[in-house]
Amino acid sequence: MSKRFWITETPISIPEVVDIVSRREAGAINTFIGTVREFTKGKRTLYLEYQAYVPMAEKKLAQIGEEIKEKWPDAETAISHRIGHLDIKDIAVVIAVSTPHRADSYDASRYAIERIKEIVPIWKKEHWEDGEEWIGDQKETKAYPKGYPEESDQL
Amino acid sequence: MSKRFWITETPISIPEVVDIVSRREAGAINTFIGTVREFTKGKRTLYLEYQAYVPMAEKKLAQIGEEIKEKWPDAETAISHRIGHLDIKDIAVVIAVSTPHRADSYDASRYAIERIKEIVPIWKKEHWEDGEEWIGDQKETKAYPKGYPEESDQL
Amino acid sequence: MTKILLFAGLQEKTGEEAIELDFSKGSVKDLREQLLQEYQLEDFKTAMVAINEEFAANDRLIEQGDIVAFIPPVSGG
Amino acid sequence: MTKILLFAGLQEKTGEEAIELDFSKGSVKDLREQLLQEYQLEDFKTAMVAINEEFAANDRLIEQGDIVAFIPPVSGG
Repeated sequence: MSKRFWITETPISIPEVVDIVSRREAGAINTFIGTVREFTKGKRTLYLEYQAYVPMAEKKLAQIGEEIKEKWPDAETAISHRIGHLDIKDIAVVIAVSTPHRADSYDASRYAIERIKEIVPIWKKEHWEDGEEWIGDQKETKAYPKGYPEESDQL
Repeated sequence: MSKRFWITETPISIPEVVDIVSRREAGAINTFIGTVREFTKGKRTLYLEYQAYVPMAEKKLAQIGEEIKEKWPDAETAISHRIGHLDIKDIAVVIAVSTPHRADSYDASRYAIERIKEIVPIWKKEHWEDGEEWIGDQKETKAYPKGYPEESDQL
Repeated sequence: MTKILLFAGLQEKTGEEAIELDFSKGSVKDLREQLLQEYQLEDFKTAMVAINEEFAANDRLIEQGDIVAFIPPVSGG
Repeated sequence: MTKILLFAGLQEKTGEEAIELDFSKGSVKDLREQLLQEYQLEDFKTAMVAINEEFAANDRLIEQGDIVAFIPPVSGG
């Protein structure tokens, strides 16, 4: 796997993502693992279905890596996001950020997950006991005057 | 491995630590991986040697887990720290914290690494090209009026 | 003909993963209006639009051969 | 006899992983002074002390059978 930012239909290996950013200059690697949670606001999820506009999603993940490079020049980032059918506890996303010192690894990793939820064309469909729905995180929280998210829009 | 907080002389498996905190209630797992960095302030490290007061170190890691439980009641924590000879890039510590929502996983994980550097009896000896030294992170930065670190002393 | 990709809820509501549209020339805004008229789906007004895999503003002109995609509010992560 | 565990730099400077000391009764502070006199090592004044694997304040009395450890500034992580 030479890609550092990729969409996959198969389970994500955490060490595979971590290995990409592991290097002699790093003293810290922060990883964020997004997993499928059973209950959200008291509602029980049976499973999720993720869809992506794959080529654009991979470009946008890579863009997040570049944004991180601008903000934290010593950081190296790798991100993998899974699509398709995911059961409870399954891993949806793995972010790994390595930096020389630990504070930056936390900040950059946090930045990455917030940006994923904002600019990467990936959608999840919740399947509950009594129905299903495509979720749009931004729907209630964001408005885009220009019709699309600008870089300054991060949460 | 039924322990959630342990010292080991063998390489740490990241998935093993993550698996301990993975659960249906979690939507986020933050992991912090501390690795051996080659250069610190321009000085080249050849390798490190970690030593621990093992039974007390495991107790103090478990105490950090309890402190996290008090501050973030929905969090589950697992921590493994390696001792012995570590080469550049080797993993010294893996922290995994799972929470229902992502913000807490970052905050609790960050809390854990800061506390490790403060209260857990583990020491590293730097081996450079031109010498060696036991490092004491607190030496220049902390003073303990009571002779030991209190809970409110976290960085 | 302009190819328009649809995703998530928009794909489900239209029953189409992609639409081939006779859209001679115009802006993203013009395209939104044409689709809104044809499908009566508010989503064509509110979703973001990407051209050739980059987000595009409403005044952006759509060229021959452009790949247009409607991007409903995302929910990855 | 009281068993005292030493680690890291303190272990290296004394050449001992543990000391058996004839320390009849007293506080952590008293123990620090006795060791300081014996070894002339500032570390016995500055290091933290643990009794039975818990940090102990200077006024804590050391009992028969207690396991005492000197904990130099830590550097894990």
